[in-house]
Parts: sequence; C-alpha cells; structure tokens
Amino acid sequence: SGNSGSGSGSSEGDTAPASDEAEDTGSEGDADSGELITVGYAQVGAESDWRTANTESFKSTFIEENGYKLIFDDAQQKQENQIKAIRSFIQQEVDYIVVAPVVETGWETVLEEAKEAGIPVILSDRMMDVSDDSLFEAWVGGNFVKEGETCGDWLADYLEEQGRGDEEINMVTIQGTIGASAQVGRTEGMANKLEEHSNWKMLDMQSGEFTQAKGQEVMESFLKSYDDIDVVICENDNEAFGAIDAIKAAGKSCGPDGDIIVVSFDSVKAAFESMIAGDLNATFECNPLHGPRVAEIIQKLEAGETVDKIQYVDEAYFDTSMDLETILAERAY
Amino acid sequence: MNNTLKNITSKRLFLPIFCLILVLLINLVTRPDFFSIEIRDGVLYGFLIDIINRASELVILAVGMTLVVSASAGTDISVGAIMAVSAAVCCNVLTGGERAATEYANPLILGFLAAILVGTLIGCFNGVLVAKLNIQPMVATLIMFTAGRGIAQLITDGQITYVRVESYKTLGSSFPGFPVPAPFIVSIVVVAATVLLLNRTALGMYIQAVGINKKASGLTGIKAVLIIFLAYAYCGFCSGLSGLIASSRIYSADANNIGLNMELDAILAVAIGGNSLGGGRFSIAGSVIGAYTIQALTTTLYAMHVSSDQIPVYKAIVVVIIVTLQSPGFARWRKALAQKKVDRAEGKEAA
Amino acid sequence: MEKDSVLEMRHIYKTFPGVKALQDVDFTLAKGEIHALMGENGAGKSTLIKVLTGVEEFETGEIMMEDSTHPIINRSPQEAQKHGISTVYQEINLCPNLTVAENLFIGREPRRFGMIDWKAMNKRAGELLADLDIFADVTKTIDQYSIAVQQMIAIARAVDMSAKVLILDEPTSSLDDSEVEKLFRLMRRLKSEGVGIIFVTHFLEQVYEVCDKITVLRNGRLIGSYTTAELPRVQLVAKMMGKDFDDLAAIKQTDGGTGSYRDEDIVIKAVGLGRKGYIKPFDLVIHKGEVVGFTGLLGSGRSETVRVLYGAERTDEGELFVKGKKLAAKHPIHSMYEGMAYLPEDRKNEGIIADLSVRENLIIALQAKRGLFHLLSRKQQEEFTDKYIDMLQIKTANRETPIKSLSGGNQQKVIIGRWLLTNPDFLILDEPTRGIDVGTKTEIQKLVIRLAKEGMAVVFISSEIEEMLRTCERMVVMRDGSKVGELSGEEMNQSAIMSTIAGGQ
Amino acid sequence: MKKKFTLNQTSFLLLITIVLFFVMYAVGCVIFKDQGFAKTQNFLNLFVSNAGLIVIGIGMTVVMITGGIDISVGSFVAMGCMMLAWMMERAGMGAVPSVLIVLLTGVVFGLVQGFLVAYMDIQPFIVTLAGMFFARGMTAIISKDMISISNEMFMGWAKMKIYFPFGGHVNRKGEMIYPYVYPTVVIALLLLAGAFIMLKYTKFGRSIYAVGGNEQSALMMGLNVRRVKLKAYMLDGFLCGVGSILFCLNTLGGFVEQAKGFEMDAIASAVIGGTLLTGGVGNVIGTLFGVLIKATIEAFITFQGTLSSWWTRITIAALLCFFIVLQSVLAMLKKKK
Ligand SMILES: Nc1ncnc2c1ncn2[C@@H]1O[C@H](COP(=O)(O)OP(=O)(O)OP(=O)(O)O)[C@@H](O)[C@H]1O
Ligand SMILES: Nc1ncnc2c1ncn2[C@@H]1O[C@H](COP(=O)(O)OP(=O)(O)OP(=O)(O)O)[C@@H](O)[C@H]1O
Ligand SMILES: [Mg+2]
Ligand SMILES: [Mg+2]
Repeated sequence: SGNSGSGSGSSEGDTAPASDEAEDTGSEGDADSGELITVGYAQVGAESDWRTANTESFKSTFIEENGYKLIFDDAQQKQENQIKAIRSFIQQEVDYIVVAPVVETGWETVLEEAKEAGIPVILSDRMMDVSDDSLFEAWVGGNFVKEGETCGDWLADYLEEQGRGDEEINMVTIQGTIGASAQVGRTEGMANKLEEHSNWKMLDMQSGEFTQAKGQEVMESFLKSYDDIDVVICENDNEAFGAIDAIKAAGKSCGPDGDIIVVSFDSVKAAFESMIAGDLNATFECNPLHGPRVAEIIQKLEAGETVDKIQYVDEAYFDTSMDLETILAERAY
Repeated sequence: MNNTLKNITSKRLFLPIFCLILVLLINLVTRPDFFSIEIRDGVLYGFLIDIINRASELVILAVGMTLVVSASAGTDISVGAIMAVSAAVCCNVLTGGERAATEYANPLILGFLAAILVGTLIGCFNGVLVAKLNIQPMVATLIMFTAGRGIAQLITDGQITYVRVESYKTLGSSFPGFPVPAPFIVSIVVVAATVLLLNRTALGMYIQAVGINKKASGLTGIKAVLIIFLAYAYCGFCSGLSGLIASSRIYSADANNIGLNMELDAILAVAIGGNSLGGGRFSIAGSVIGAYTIQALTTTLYAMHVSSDQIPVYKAIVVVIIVTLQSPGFARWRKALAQKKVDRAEGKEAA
Repeated sequence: MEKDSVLEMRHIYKTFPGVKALQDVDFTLAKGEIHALMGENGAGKSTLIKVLTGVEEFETGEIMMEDSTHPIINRSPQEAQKHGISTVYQEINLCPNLTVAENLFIGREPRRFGMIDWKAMNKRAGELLADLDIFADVTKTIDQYSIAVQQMIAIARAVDMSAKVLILDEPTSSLDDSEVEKLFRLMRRLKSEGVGIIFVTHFLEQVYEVCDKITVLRNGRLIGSYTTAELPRVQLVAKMMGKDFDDLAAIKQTDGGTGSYRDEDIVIKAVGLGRKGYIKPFDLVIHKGEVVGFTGLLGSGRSETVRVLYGAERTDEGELFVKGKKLAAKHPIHSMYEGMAYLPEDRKNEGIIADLSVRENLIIALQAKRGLFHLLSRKQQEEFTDKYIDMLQIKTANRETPIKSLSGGNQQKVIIGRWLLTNPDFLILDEPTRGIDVGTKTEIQKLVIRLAKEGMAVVFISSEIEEMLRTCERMVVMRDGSKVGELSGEEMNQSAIMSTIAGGQ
Repeated sequence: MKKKFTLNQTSFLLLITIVLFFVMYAVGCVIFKDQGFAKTQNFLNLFVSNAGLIVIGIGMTVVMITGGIDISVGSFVAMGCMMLAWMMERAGMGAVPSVLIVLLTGVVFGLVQGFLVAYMDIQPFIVTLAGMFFARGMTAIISKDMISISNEMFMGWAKMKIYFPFGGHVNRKGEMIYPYVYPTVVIALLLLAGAFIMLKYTKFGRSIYAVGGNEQSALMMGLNVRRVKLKAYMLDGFLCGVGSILFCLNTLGGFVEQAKGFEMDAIASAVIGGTLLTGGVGNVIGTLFGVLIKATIEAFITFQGTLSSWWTRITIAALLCFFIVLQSVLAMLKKKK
C-alpha cells in the first residue's frame, strides 16, 4: 500500500529514501513535494533490449531528486492497455502524459479526453496518426527512414572501398515484424538507396520478427534458395546474430573478412561484441535515450515556452573500422 | 491377437502419416531439391534435416502435452512461457548473473539441472492447481502463461543474456563427430524414454483411465490426483528441456521470444496426431508425427517464399484440410457416398 | 402392414465391427399392446431399439409406422420423436446440469409470449412427478439424485410425451418393487389409451405380470414372437438361452448359520460410523464367510452407507476396523490394500472406463493394487481376461474391444470380474445384477454364495428383495440414512422386512 | 418438509465472483484514495475500455456452455478492425455498409467454424485455432501497414459521449466535468441483457445448456445437437462482429498485431465468472464480472505506477492466481458442507 513509490505527497514517503541525501532534500524536499511534477508514462512493454533501455532512460530521468514523480505503466504490447492507462492517468490528474504508442493509429478519442481534462501529452518513439496536431505537444524519437538510408550510404562507401562498387551485388533482407514502424522505415530507407544503385539486386525479403531464432530460420531458407548472397541486411541486431549462425552452419563465412557482408540496426551491446568477433560488419544506431529529451520539453512547457513539435534524437553508426572496445565500454545499453 | 492390435494402431496412425507425407510431397512439385541431403562440415544439411532439427522442441513439448491432455482433458498453455523461464535460469546460472559471458561462471551441468528443475517445478505448480484444487486446466495454466515471461525477464533483468561459450551451442547444433543434429537426438531420446516409461509401468494405462473417467478410476484404486499432477510435472520437465535446446540454439536467453506461441503448436501437434483433446486414449507416436507435420508445413512455406505474416492463412487451410480428412464427419460423408454408389450399382443391376 | 399394428420392423440387419448384432430381425408392435423384448445379455435388444430410434443406422431392412405408406428411417432420436416414438434408453440419458423440471420438458418447454414459462414448467413438472409418487425438488439439478430417481424421471419424461410408441429399455433395473408397481400402473393406463409399448427387462415375473406378447432374440437373431399366456416360463428361458434351464429353484440358502460366527472372524467392524448430513452413525459387524444384505426404500442411503464403508466417501465420525485393524482410508486404494472391493451401482459414471478395452477394464483394479511399477505382463493380463470372459460368459468381439461397445449386461460382468480378480476378503456389491440376464444372474448369486463359503465377507445390495433373501444371511434395514434394524434367520422374510422399513409409522 | 433456501454450486460461484469484485474494488478505493480511484468516471472506465471484451465474452460464454471454445476471437477482432479501416479508408466505403459487412463476416465466420465443429465433428479448439491463424493471416493480406480511421461518421460515433447528469467534478482548468460513457457501453450492456434472457428463457438457450451438459443425452432426448452447436457458433460469430466494431470504436484503426491474446482475456473472464470449459455451466452475468475483475486488476497496476514491465506481468498473474484459487477453495468448502 502507500509506500514511498505511490504515496503521493505523504511526508514519510520523502524521508524514507537514502539518508545521505536527507540533509539537502530535507527542507526542500518537503516543500518540493507539493510541486513535484507528476508524469504518467505509458510504455509499450519490454519486448526488446532496446525497449528496456528506453524505459530505463525515463525511469532514471524522472526521479524525485529531479522534481518528478513518475507513474509508469507497461502495456504489454497492447494498444488497448495503453488506452486504459491514459484514461487512468486522466483520473489520477497527472501533470503530463508521456506515451510511447504501440501503434500510430487510434488515439483520437482518448487524446481528446486528455485535452478535455487539460493534460498535455508528449509522444516518444512512435508517432501518432491523428487529424488534429494540437492533441499532443511534441514528439521525440528516431528517424527510421534515415537509419535505412544511412545504411545504404555506408554500404555504398564500403563496397567502393573494397573495389566492388560496380559489381553486381546480391542482397537479402531479414525484415522486422511486418508493420512495425522500425520495419517500415528501415525497409523504405533502404529501398530509396536501392533505387540509386542499379547494380544492387534485392533477391528476397522475409520477416525474422526481430528475433534471433527466426532470423536464423529465415537465413537458412535464403541460403538454400540462393547461392550467391553478398549482403544480408538485418532490421535488428538479434536477427543478425541468427543469420550469422545460419551462414556459418552452411559452411560460409561473414564479416569483414568473410564471403558475406552482414549489417544490422539498433546497436545493442551484443552487436559490438559480434563486430569485435569479426562476424558483423556494421550496425546502425537507434537511440533509446529519450528520457532527458522529454524532460527538457517538460521544463520548457513549465516555463511557458513553446517547443518544436518534432524532435529527432541523435543517431550514429558503428563499423569494424572503429575502436569498438572503447565505444563499447562507454555505452549505456 | 497381437496382429489385430497392430492393425488397429497402424490404422490409427495411417491418416496422420498420410498427411505428413502429403505436406512433404507438395515440395516435390515446387522444389525438386527439397529432398536432397548432403554433408557439410561433417553435419547433415538440407531441408529435410532442417525439419527434423527445428521440430525437436515441438516434439518434446508435444510429448508432455499429450500426457496432460490425456490425463486432464485440458491443455497446458504455459509450456512456451516455461521454456523462456528455463532458458533464463540456465543462462543466468552459467553467466553468474551477468548479461553476457564468455566463460562459464558455473559448471554447464549445473545450469542444465537448474533449468530443468525450474521447468519441472512450474509444471508441479500447474499440477497442484489442476489436480488438487480442481481448477480448469486452461485457466490454471493461464497463470504461468501470464507470469512466465515476466519471471524470465525478472531473472535476466529484462535483457537478453548471452552465453558465448562454444560448448553451450552443442545442444542446439550437433555433437562433435556426429552428423545428426543434436536436438533431434535429444528429442528421440525423450520420446523413447517416455514410451518406455508408459509401457513398462502402468502409468500409460493409469493416465488414460483417469482421463476417461476420473471417478471410476479413483474407485478402482488409482490416485487420480497424483496421476494428473505427474502429467503436469512431466509436461513442465519437457518444457524445461525444450527451453534449453531453444536457448542453446541462440546461445542466449531471450525472455520475450523463446517458445513464443509454442503452446498452440504443441496442442495442434497433439490433435493432428489424431488424439482427442477431450482426454483419454492417446498415442505418443501420433503427436510426434503431428509435430513433424507442423514443422514440415512451416519449412515448406518458407521454402515457397510465403511472407511470414501470411503464413498463418495457409497454415490454417492445411490444418483444416488435415483435421477434416481425419474427422468422423468426413468419414460419415465418405461412407454415405460409397453407399450411394453401391445403391446405384444395384439399381442398374436390377434394371 | 397388418391392421392394428403401430410399428413393424422387417429384416433388420446391423453389424458392428466383429459383431453381427442383428440379423434378419422382424418385430411387430400392435396398438395398445405391451410387448416384451427378451434375450440374454448381448442378444441385440438395445441395438434393435437404437436402430429404430435413429441412434444407430441399420444396414438393411424396413421400418413401417401406422400412418405412413412407405418405410421410414429415423436418422436421429429427434426424428423418431416426430414419428411418435418416445424412448427410455438403457443407460440413463439426462443432462446432469439441468434441473429436474427441465430434463422433463427440454425441447417442449411451456412458453408464454415466446419465452419459457419457468413457473408453469416447474408446476407441471411437480404434478407429473407427484402423479408417479416421486418426491423430488424439481428446481434442483438432476445430478443430485440417485440412479433410481433419475430413472423414474427419465420414465416420466418419456411417458409424458404422449407418443404412439413407448420404448422402455430395462427401466426397472434399479427400481424396487413399489416403484415397479407404479410404473406398471402407468403402463396399463397408456395401454388402455392405445399406446404400443416395447418393454425390455430381465425380470421374468414382470414380463408375466404386464406383457401381452413376447419377442425373443438370441445372438442377434429372432427366435420368435409369442403370446405371453401361451409361453410358459420354462420355455421362455429355454428359448432365450437356447437350452433348458431351471431358473429359480437353482439356489437356496443352505447353511444359514446365524450367530455361529466367532469373534476372530470379524472382518468389518464399524463403530458409530457416519457422515454428517447423509448417514447417521451406525454400528455394524460383518464376519468372514457372511453375506449381508442392505435393504430399504429408494434413497434410504444403502449406497451411501457402503460407500462410507469402502472409503469412497469421507467419514466424519466413528471408526472402522478391518480385521481388527483401524482403517481411516483417505483413498479407496487404502481400503483395497486391506482387502476390500467395491462394485458401484452407477455403472456408466463410476464403473466402466468407457474407452479402455475389456482387458484393461478387467485388470485395472488388480494393477492398481500391485502398484505403478509392477505392471502385469501382457501375457498375465490376457490370461486373466480370458479366464473371466469364460467364467462370466462375457460376450465380446475380443479382449481389446472397448468396453463401451459391450451390451449393458456384459459391461456389468466385466466390472464384477474386475473386483473378483483382486481376490478380496470383503466384497461390496451394490446392485451387481443390474441389467444381467436370468441365466447369469443365478450364476452370480451362486458365485456369491460360493465365495462366502470360501471365506469372503460380502455385502450385497439389490432392489429385488427375493434375490437378497436367496443370497443373504442377514439383512440390514435402512431408512432415511440411518440403520433401523438387522434381521437374520427366521425373522428374515418379506413381511418382516417391510414392516421394519416402515418402522414406527 | 421445510424448504430451505440453498444455493446450488453454480449460483454460489457467481455470488463469490460478484462479492469478490466489490471487495476488490473497495480495497482499491481505500489504497488509492488520493489518486481518484473512487471517482465515478474511473468506475465507468472499466466499462468504457472493455465494451468490446464484454460482447466477445458473451459469445465466448455461449460456445463454452455448449462445451466448445473459440480461440479465434482475438484474430477475428484484428481482422474486423482491419476490414473496417480498409473499407472506410482505402475503399472509400461508408461507415454503415462497412459495419454491416463486418457483422456479416462475423456470422459467416461463425457459420464455417460451427459447421466444422458440429457437422464434421472436429474438435472446437482445433477448428478455432485454424480460425485464429486464418483471421490473423487475412489481416496481413488486407494490409500489412496500419490504417488509421478518419471516416467522419465513424469518428462521430466514437466520440459521442453520453453524460451522466450527476457525479461531476472540477478539472484542472476549472471546468465541471460530468461522468460519461460512450455508446459502445450501452450496446454492450443491451446485448448482455439480451443474451441473459436468451439463455434463460428461450428454447435455444436451454438447448445450449443441455448440449453442454451431456451431448449424448441431449441427442437422445431428441434435441438437434448439431443445429444447436452451429447456431451457437453463428451467434458467437455475430457477437465477435459486434465486438470487433466496438473494439474498433475504441482503437480507431487496424493493424496486424491488434488484439493479440484477446482470446485469453475473453476465456479468462468467462471462467472467472463461473463458466466451465467442460460445458453446461455458465452465465453471462458472471462473464461481465469476470471482465470487470480483470479490468480492476489492471487498474490496480496502473494506479500503483512503479512496477517494472516484468513485475507487472507477475503481479497480474499473482492476483489472477489468488483470485482463482480463492474461488476454487471457497467452492470446494461449500461442496464439502
Ligand atoms: N457401439 C457398438 N460397437 C460395437 N459393438 C456393439 C456396439 N453396441 C452394441 N454392440 C454389440 O452388439 C451386441 C448386442 O448388444 P445390445 O446392447 O443390443 O445387447 P442387449 O440385448 O441390449 O444386452 P443387455 O441385456 O446386456 O442390455 C453385443 O454383442 C454388443 O457387444
Ligand atoms: N426419492 C428421493 N428423494 C429425495 N432424495 C433422494 C431420493 N432418492 C435418493 N435421494 C438422495 O440420495 C441419497 C441417498 O441415496 P443412496 O443412493 O444412498 O440411496 P439408496 O438407498 O442406495 O437408494 P437407491 O435405490 O436410489 O440406490 C439421499 O441422501 C438423498 O439425498
Ligand atoms: Mg441392452
Ligand atoms: Mg443405491
């Protein structure tokens, strides 16, 4: 029951946390407790390492020391749960609602309910497809199409470097879960680049559902169907790990020194390890650290300033030519 | 006498085998090399090998599921979640709580034992709910279905845990110097051991008796509660084991995806094998054939380049055809048709 | 069709895998006639009824009804009902989850404004049952009543359908005399209204009491149709069995050595044993070699009492000693270890394990007693099975036939065999002869007496008092869940029993 | 003899469920008293967010009473939503014809499933599992991409609020807000009442119970068992159609992954409400409370607001477990007496 987490504004709730902060939060904290900004955060779930890092970034940003009280809700990948959560936030009269929508569709009515209650809404990760832009204040997220394009550009440079710029290049794509915005965006970005290179040929695309096991299964099937695959594009890192296993099992090799070029998206830590092991060529980042950006927006709104509607987070890429050990040591996820 | 028995069993399995062959034959049309098998890197390689390899987890699950279905006339929908938990436990033991490790923190065998133990324990939990508290199987196992992946994530801290040690991959690939995939060998061992256990002890008869008539078997001295409990515990054990194989394949524990939707395929395998989901009489061989049929279908569809989100449609159609072919309704219809033919022939003769 | 007949079946053939159940059977039922269908267990009586009512399909033959010009085929019981045939099947067919009233009226519920009128339905159900002197709460679900009550309700349902043909397949198998009397009154009334009734039973007295005609089947073949008055009993039995048989005189209780039992011979001793709300505490002693009967009215708690003895039902008071050792059975297996065996009265729900084979059904109790890891070898199993199939004359295609496809009587024999196989010291038989033909019935009675002679203690329950008088040395009389008396020796006769049952009232 | 008032096992189970729900809700009101758990609107939200589930739960209850099960409902909802979205957005059809087509599809879907179950004697679980695969795959075939609905009439229905004249409170902007529900709630409750009457007072309704209680007996008593089953699945299909429309009015779009696992919610609700998977026993009122109990458990989790994703799952399961075990233990105690 009413323990430190949920007991809003209860005085014990604030004295309970670590004693080393007791002196500096002691007086302020109590005063602050009335002014803590309550943020209701409706997260998709914990379906991947990326998502877990994403959640963690919010949880570590919206802490009481920073003047926030976070009400976290996990939707278990279900949109209806998220709608329920937003309705619940409205009843709890939070100050801000942050949503990482499961899908883009279907937010119209519930956002209007929030608007009626006078609660500003901020989006993270995915966009919402609503007719009226004023239903939310801002959006923070990555640009999947751009990630796909970056991948295409990197590939062009890399092939050029290897002197295969004009060769016929056969590719296959192990797609993400069909319909997921990461899948849609990355496929689209790559397709844009494909048009620019007439010597690139996309042999096949099949969904690996963002998992290692499925990625492996799909790659096994590709390898049996096509003898001369040059590039495998995996729409997330996990699929790449599976694909690499399948390639090895078929008696081929991959990575910078191998027969087949493997690239992937997301840049989780395991991808670095795979690159260090010489299996993966490159990985394109999808930055999950949205928390601080959202906090920034909230601070601006609190101060009455206007904010940009669309805010992309910074995203990089990593390949085997970099000092991966050092980068890996510094990475948060 | 023994011969007649053999006749009956072979008849019982005739349809499932027929369906499996039918599914395989589809490939002959589209892909003549489907049946070719070669040796690469000392391991067998080919579509058929893929099927028997990939179906292994499903085969093991189907064995456990068959017993549960038979004894309790219900299904265990938590098997997929148990797989995730067992994988998580194993990897966590082996990495010593780290998210990735390149050498074992604990002996390999300890990880395996812990995983199988946890699987069995969850099975026991389900067993207590169903057998002792009389909760309907699907609902009782719904609890672990819901909690399982949560527990797995709790163990792995919400992240994928990697065990990057070559020997860990053995179970999911092949035993050194052995051309047959390791998962296949494990699954065959499980099937054989189960069949032996059921036939060398009275367990097989007890399970069926309890599934057919719990009251009557209780009065003849069978401890129905214990038997049902054991069936669930065994199913948990099987799930734990297949969790290990699945984890070894990807040398990691992916709480979200290991064993995802496997419970449905396992139940389907049991049914396609000609077993009734209403409990009672069962055939392990049928379920095993069912499992291979499902994997053959999936592999076939992949090989035919059907997009993965549309695969379910074809799967549904094939499943309906298979179960219709085996259904009493279809048999009735066929009989009526044959009768009509006879009548017509007789009518002609008379004329 | 002959005039006056409501139903004619001609040249009916029906084969089950391995069994020619009906071969060229003819049957004619006249208006206002009660027609007995007789035959040994497995003769094909129920099958004939099932093909008539569309539960099973027949291969060839025709069925004619009174008002149809061409042959009819019933594809389902529903169609049979439409043709005016209403049936009580051998195995009771009621829906356990529905109330008594609904079971009586399902498919033809009284309605008001298109909606079921529950009030009217309950009222009519109450009247219907009162008419038959059945006292049951019509708003309770049917599973709360004993087999006998259920059987009466099934009869009430069929009778109320005002059909042209009423079929009763062994309706009296678990009824006692007074219920049977009620049923006969009813049958006579319907007969006078012109209803044709097919009546299947193994009780010869009943046949001679109400039936006008008798058709005899043997091994799926028609032996003949006779007018009751012209067919003496002995001949009827001979026709059924295909050989001469002296049906009743065969047994007589020989040495009724009441009181001659020694204390060391006590097998069962119950002290204040009871179950709150069901069975009031009672004391009981049963000796080695003794056959004790339990008698009482419908629902008097006979079955309940023996279940308590066996440990099938938890007891909450009193103590039970088996061979001097205190037994608090948590599960029937504990009683079995002490040498008990129990044949339940509800064959369908508590006896047979429907999909298992005859072999498995026979050996399962012995197997359970031996334990999980001591599986009887296949050879032993088959030997035992063959022995009992032979000994009890069980009619089955082979040992691997699922028990559910045996005829009712033969199923019962398998269950009896199951318990004999465990070689018990104390055998409880609750209505063991239910649905068993005359020939075998006497065999079973003889068997019981022989077993007792060999030192087994037996409890025997039957709704047929004569049968009990023939087999038992002592009778325990029950009323409303309490033991109200014990009779033995000279005092054990019909009228004494009746007056004890009636008690103070 | 004095007639005692005794509850039979089934109504006892229903009573337990209802009482437990109110106890649970009251507990929520006490624990989260500062956060507005006790607001009227919060209670109404249980209905608002679950109107579709209630309707589909009714259909599930009906087929479960016949001794069947329908695990295709989640996928069917996805297909229904996708069809609505596709017809209105891509094919430019009106809201009314689109809705009618979805209803018709539901009935046909039920007809096919019912035919396979009733006339081909295939096990319901397998038939509807195939139905589940089929509907999910069809959703992907209609459109791999998500489609957002913007049809004016449909949006009008979705946004139409029915306000209560009392129980309002002042929001942060100082406006008075009265509690409201959407028409979806009204439709769901009307269907619930209809189903209740149908099950209790019509011949068809009682036949459903008879078939589930003992199929063989029902047949021998002269019921047309096959037809009853077929009709039950058709009714279920129709309710799935309605359910998916109500669902769509809440989520306003279609995508492949929609309503995943919804069948488990429906089955769990029915079972918590006292319906037996073995057939013959069940009540739609129970199912309503089953839905409400599940919704309340979820509300607890949301109000609690500090659980991590995995703890959310574990907590939901633990509460579910607690509830189911309590129910079963109470029922067993009652039986012993
Ligand atoms: N469904 C079935 N499958 C196979 N054999 C069957 C089936 N039903 C009945 N039989 C066989 O048909 C024969 C006739 O059975 P039936 O039930 O008609 O006997 P009955 O005369 O009614 O006997 P009883 O007096 O024991 O009831 C028996 O040998 C029985 O084993
Ligand atoms: N006619 C009846 N009216 C009400 N309850 C009855 C009736 N018959 C049986 N019962 C119920 O059955 C219980 C005892 O049944 P039991 O089966 O032990 O009786 P029985 O003497 O074996 O009678 P039966 O001839 O029905 O086998 C009673 O406690 C009662 O609840
Ligand atoms: Mg018979
Ligand atoms: Mg009795």
